[in-house]
This record gives sequence, structure tokens and C-alpha cells, in this order.
Amino acid sequence: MIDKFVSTRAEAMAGIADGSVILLAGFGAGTPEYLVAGLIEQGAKDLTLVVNAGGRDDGPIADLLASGRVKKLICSFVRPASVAGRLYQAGNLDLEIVPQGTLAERIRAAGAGVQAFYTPTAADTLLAEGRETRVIAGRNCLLEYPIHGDVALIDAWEADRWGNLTHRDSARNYNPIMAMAAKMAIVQTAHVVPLGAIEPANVHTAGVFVQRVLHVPG
Amino acid sequence: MIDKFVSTRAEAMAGIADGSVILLAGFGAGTPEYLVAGLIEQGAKDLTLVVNAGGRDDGPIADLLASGRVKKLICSFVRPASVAGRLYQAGNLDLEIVPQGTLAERIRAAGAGVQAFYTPTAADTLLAEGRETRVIAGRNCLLEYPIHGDVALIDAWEADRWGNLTHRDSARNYNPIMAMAAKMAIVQTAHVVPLGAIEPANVHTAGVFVQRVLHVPG
Amino acid sequence: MFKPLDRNGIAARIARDIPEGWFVNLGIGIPTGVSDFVPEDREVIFHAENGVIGIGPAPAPKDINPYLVNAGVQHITLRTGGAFVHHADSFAIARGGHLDLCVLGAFEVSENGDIANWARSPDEPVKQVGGAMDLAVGAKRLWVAMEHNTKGGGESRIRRVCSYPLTAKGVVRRVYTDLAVLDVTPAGFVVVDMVEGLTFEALQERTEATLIRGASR
Amino acid sequence: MFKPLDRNGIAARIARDIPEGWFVNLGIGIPTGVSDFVPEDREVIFHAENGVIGIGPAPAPKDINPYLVNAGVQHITLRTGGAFVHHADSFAIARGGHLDLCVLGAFEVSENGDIANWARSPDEPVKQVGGAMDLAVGAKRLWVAMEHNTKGGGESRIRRVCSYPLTAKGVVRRVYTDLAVLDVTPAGFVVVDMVEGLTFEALQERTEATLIRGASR
Repeated sequence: MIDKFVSTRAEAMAGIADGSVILLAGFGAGTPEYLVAGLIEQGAKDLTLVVNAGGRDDGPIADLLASGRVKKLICSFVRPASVAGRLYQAGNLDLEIVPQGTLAERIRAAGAGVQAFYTPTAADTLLAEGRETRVIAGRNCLLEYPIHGDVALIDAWEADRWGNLTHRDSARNYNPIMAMAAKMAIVQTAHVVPLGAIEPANVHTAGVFVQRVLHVPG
Repeated sequence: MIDKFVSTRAEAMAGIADGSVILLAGFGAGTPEYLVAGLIEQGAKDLTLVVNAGGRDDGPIADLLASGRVKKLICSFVRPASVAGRLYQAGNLDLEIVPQGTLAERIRAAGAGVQAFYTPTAADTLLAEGRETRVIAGRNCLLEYPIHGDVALIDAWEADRWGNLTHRDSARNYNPIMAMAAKMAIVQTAHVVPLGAIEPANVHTAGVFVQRVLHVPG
Repeated sequence: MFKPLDRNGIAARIARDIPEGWFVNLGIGIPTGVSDFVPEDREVIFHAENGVIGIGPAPAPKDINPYLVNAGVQHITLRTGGAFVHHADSFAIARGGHLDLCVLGAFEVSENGDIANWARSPDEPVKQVGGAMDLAVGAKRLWVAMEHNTKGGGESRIRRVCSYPLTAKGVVRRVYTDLAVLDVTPAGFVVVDMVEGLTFEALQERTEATLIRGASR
Repeated sequence: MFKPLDRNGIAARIARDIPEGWFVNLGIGIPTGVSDFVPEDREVIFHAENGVIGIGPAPAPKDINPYLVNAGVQHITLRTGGAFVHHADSFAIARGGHLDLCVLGAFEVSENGDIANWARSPDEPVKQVGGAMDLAVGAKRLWVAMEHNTKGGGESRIRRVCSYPLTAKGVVRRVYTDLAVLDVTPAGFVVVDMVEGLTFEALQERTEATLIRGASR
């Protein structure tokens, strides 16, 4: 019987290696905060963190950055007055700024087996400096590569033992695409439901993309 | 008040120009057959038809091809013994064969604003002859371009007046991505539901991708 | 004598020009206020980058749903008929040309439609890009909402050429400022509208780029 | 004396090697039969290109659901826990490396793992590609199920080099034929298993490529 549930946070985070690329979902809502605390506890270091934004002075992203375990941050923006902003300006954090839609598309590309794609986003900006561009159908485009994760930290509203998930309201955001893009998608779910309880037509993230699920009642 | 419903098939098909690219959804299930009959009736010619496969000797795709209105067929396979196979062998139909996953991804790319992408699919095959390839991360890849539609013919199970849709079971297939990829997505729906009746988290094709809806009770 | 519009005034002026049925994304700053000025019975569908289609009015404090925020991470409601999608699908809407309109704030707009809205200098240590570059190139039409002149020096934000790093090239269709509404045309900025009491000459005085009189002026 | 496996025999042999928990796509032909030989209590999740995850057994005629077909357009059922996705998401599963296994039929397989399964000649007037090229390059592992020799001439389908147009290069991990199970290794085809009564020498005689004895032979 397939059963992707694990019973402890330590079990959920087991085996994350130093140097891993961590995809962290969430955008105001839908951040798996309990798993982020677990990652800090687990102790893997030299991580590359991929997340929508660099966070503020507190909260899970700030905590993870402040733990000193993150070597490189890939995100769409960083506030100068934030843990991330200060670490970067002090030379203690590598930073790759990616337009938010390109970030989402690069993550989706990793999940979908797309090896690279051209987008007009950022093609005529500073972010294109020194990079490969190409005019397609009259528009200047920038070549972008997929962002693969070793681990994705995922938030869900409901999960079954096959790892089928639903996400609540706008807490969906990066969760489905980050689960797709990582070798190991680790989920914290508010609710556990029996197999078949989620309508087959309304599964938001299919179990094929999920490796471990931890029940974290809300 | 936004209301995307039209009341007749003629109204649904109005304005389709000669030379249009028509995206026709469906794969065993989910083909909007009533709209295909409407397209034949409407009379637009020199069409490019984009569809999963070339069909057989009868059915909506065969009817459309037999009408003589299709100049070019883009699909993933054609049976030699079919209307499409015979038209092609007689020199009366242009044919572009695209691997099925690449076809789906090219359609999705058109809807998502991706200007081109690299895929390993078909890179080392006859289909790559004379085309641009590139080795990415050690894999030989083929450059593929989006397939934009002027019109998409879409099947739905439920629709509301904003054009939000659900699709039933495996009748979903190409419907959501073809709606995204066309300037004018025309939908035939089995059921009309009030706005709000489809759960916001479980809309399969959002109204932003839909232009006209015709109620065709099943 | 004339009175510049305040930020709400600019937002209200923009709202007047948005017809029923449009799908619209509103950037942070002045644009966010636009939705407040669209009458409830005019169905305009607002989109947020984080996957919300059909944003409704802000909730009363007691009705806050922690799972429902906009791209500025403010609590919102969902309109009847709204939908949720994931982040890549949400940006497919933005980048795939499905938004009838995006309204962004900006530092500067140039007469060929360039927009600069994410950095005041190429050397800024920390870049704050967000989703503006995606929206700017992807929406069917881009309008900019901003003050006509900078606060301190009173320098013109309506430029022959942008001096700040670009967000995107040649994409702005129209600019709404506290003084005027300007269309970006192949010939340059055309004045569509001005606040009452302002003359074309006085507007030109406050504008670095050369203005063109609109049909009604 | 030995008895070649029939098509069901090949399918059953493959089913033995599929562990619980794998996500599997089965091609048309012999592979389609594999699911019939996976015991019901072993949870293997079958995927179809048209967006079905978790295919169940064929329905009784009275239970046919016209909205539910597989990639061969046969009526199917959905297992409890199954899900539907659209075509691009379905091929994201196939192309993005999420299938533990794909089993395809083929005309030929070569010792470096090339597969030819879609055309018997480069000049075939009408091409029948379907989803095989996507599955062949995308799945974590590709197994092939086919007869060891051609029907008429008895020519070997296990080749040094494929003579038919390729579906994909260097992707086959293992071949199941009516005579043997062969692993594709950097050194060439290794014999993992043979039908009872068949000798290595007799198998080599029926095979164009040079075979290597497996550990147990």
C-alpha cells in the first residue's frame, strides 16, 4: 500500500544534503512554516534557496537566512531593509534576481522537462546584460533555463496517502509548480483525508509530484 | 453585466475568417462536435487545423477535412487509411506531424507567452532534419515555437456567464490549453450554471481565456 | 489657476476609462486604488500575480481570510465568479496577453513608451523587480499612473529618454499623472486631457518631453 | 526444446518486475496488457497521455463512461485516488521525468539503447508519431516489449544498429521479448533471463547484436 505520510518532522526532513537547492513555496499565504523550522533544525548548509521574495526581518524566510545555512538566494525581489538585504550587502549571500513570472515559468519548466525557453520579459533591461538574447517574431527575447530543486517545501490544505493535494484559496501560488520541479517534494498538510475524498477532477497537485507528507494541524 | 453566452450556433461561429488557424480540442472525448458542424456550415476556408490526430473515416475531424476547407493539418499522427491520410497522399493537404507532448507544450507556450523552447523530444529523429538543435545540460534538444490559434473550439461540461468552465473526466485533455492559446475561444457546454456555482478553486478553464459560450445540452 | 489631482484623483480618473468586461492587473501604489473607483455594477475583473482572478473589495476586519491575499500581501475578498490558479498559470495570464490592461506605477516614462519603475540607479545594491517586467511586456495595454514631476526638485517624469534602468521598452500606451492624461504615439506624447485650469503651455513647461496637442485641445 | 512466450506471457513477465508505488505509462500493443497482470493489492499507478492518472480495470459494458478513455481511446475506469489533468500537464508528467517507467512496443532496439517504433521507412508517406517520442526521452526508465524476431523472415529486432527511423537515441534500459529479458548496458545487451529450455547459444543465433551472459547465466 502506497503511504507517503511520515510521522515526525525529523523523518520528513531526513537526508537533505549540504548544498541542496531548496524550493520554498508561499506568497503571503501557503508557506510551509513548520517545515522551514524543520530544515533549520535538520542542519543542512550551503543551501540555494528559491523563493518568491527575500522576506523581511522576521518570519520563516528571515529565520532560514539568519541561520547562516543559505549560500545563495534566487527570488524576484529583496527589500534592502531585511535579513536578506543586509546579508547580501555585507557580502554574505549570493543573490540572483529573477522577474517573478520568469521565476514561476523556470520552475514550471523544470517540472515539465523544458530545457530552456525564450521570453521577452527582461530582455531589454539590466538583467539581460551579458546574456543570450534573440529576436523572435519581432520581439527581443531572453533565454532562460529551468530551476530544478533537490527539495521542495510545500504547503497543502488536504492530502491523501498517495500525496494528492488541495491548496486553499490563494495559498496555492507556487505550491503545485515547486512540487513538480523537485526530486523530493515534502508537504505539510493541514488536513489528512482518505484516498478518493479529493475529487479526481479537482486535485490541485497530483501525488505523482509528491514524495513525503506530514500532518501539521492548522 | 458580462455575458459570454450566445444563443445560436451561427452567432457562435460568426466572423471566422478564411485562412484562420483553428485549434480543435478533444481526444476520444471532449471534442466539441456541434461547433465543428457549425464551422463547416459557416464556410471559412483555407484553414489550418490543429488537433491531436487526423481522425478516421467518419466523425467530426473527417467531416471537416472532407469539406475541403482545410489547407494544412498540424497533429501528432495520421492513419494512412483515413480521410486525412488520403488527402495528404493525393497532395491535397499540407501536413505537419508534431510529437504529442511537443504539440501540447507548443499550444501551452502560445497561451503563456513563451516565444520558443527547447525540448529533447524528437531531437535525434527524422523530425529534426534541417531544424535548429542545441545541446543543453548534455542533452540534444530541438527548438520549438508556439502554436497560436485564431479560434479554438472547446468542449465543456459546465460554464457560467463569465466563461469559467469545468471539463468532465478525461474530456479535459486539450480544452484548457487550446482555450488559452487562441484569440477567440468558442465553447460548447453541456450545462449552464450560475456565476459562483463552480468552486473558485476548481475552475478548470478560467473565463479570462474564453470569449463565447453556446449551450448545447448533451 | 489649476489644482493637481491627488493620488485618489488619479486612480478615479483611470477608473473612468476602464470598460466593463476587461481583465485588469493593478500594480502597487496609485494603481491599487483604481478598483475602489470602479462602480460595483460595472463588472471589471481584477487579477493578482499570486493566482487570484476576480479580486473583490477589502474585507471587514472580522471577515479576514488568512488564505486570501493579493500580490501586495493585503487581505482581500474574492468576487462571485472568481477563480484561483497557481503561480505559473497566473503569469501565463499576464505574459500570454490575456490581460486587457495593466496599470503600473513608475519613476519615468519616455516618449517611445519605455517605462522605468524598479530601480533609481543601475548600481542600486539590492534589486526589487517583482512581477513588473512580466506585466509590462505581457499585457494587451499598459497604462502608467504617477505624479507628473518628482517631489523635491520638480523634475519631469515624462521624458524624452528614461534616465533610470528600464523595466521594459516601448510598451506604455498611456500615462495618467496628477496634471494630465498623455497617449504614447509614434509621434510622441499626445495630450488627451488636462486638469481644469491648466494650459497646454503650462503643462509643457513642466514636461521634459515635447508634447503634442490632442484633437480636443 | 523451448516455448516462446505469447503476448500475454511477455506482459505478465514485465508485470512481475514492477514494484508497488511506481507511476507507469503503458504504450499501445503488448504493453497495454501489462496492467492486467499486476495484482490488485499491489498499488501501481498507471498514467495515460490524455491526462488520466490512476487507470483502473476496463469497465463492464453497462458501466462505460463516455467521458473516460485512455490514450488508445479505449473505455477505462479510474482507481480511487486517481486524478485528471490537462494535456500539457499530462505531458509534463511524461517529459519532466515523473514516470518511474514507460513500457513501449518497438520494431527494433539497438545495443546502445536506441528505439525505433514509429515508421518502417524514412519514406513512409504518413507519419504516425503520437506520444512515443515524448515518453521515450522523458520517463525515468524505458522498457521495450516486443517479439524477438520479425514474423515473416525471422529477422532479429535486437540490433547492433537500428535500421528503421529512430524514436529516440540511447534511452532503452531493458527489453522483454518472447524469448528473453535483455538489459542495455554500456558493454551491450546483457541476458538477464531466458524462457525455459532456451540456451544462450540458441538465443544468440536468433539475435543480430552480440549478447553478453548475465551474472546468473
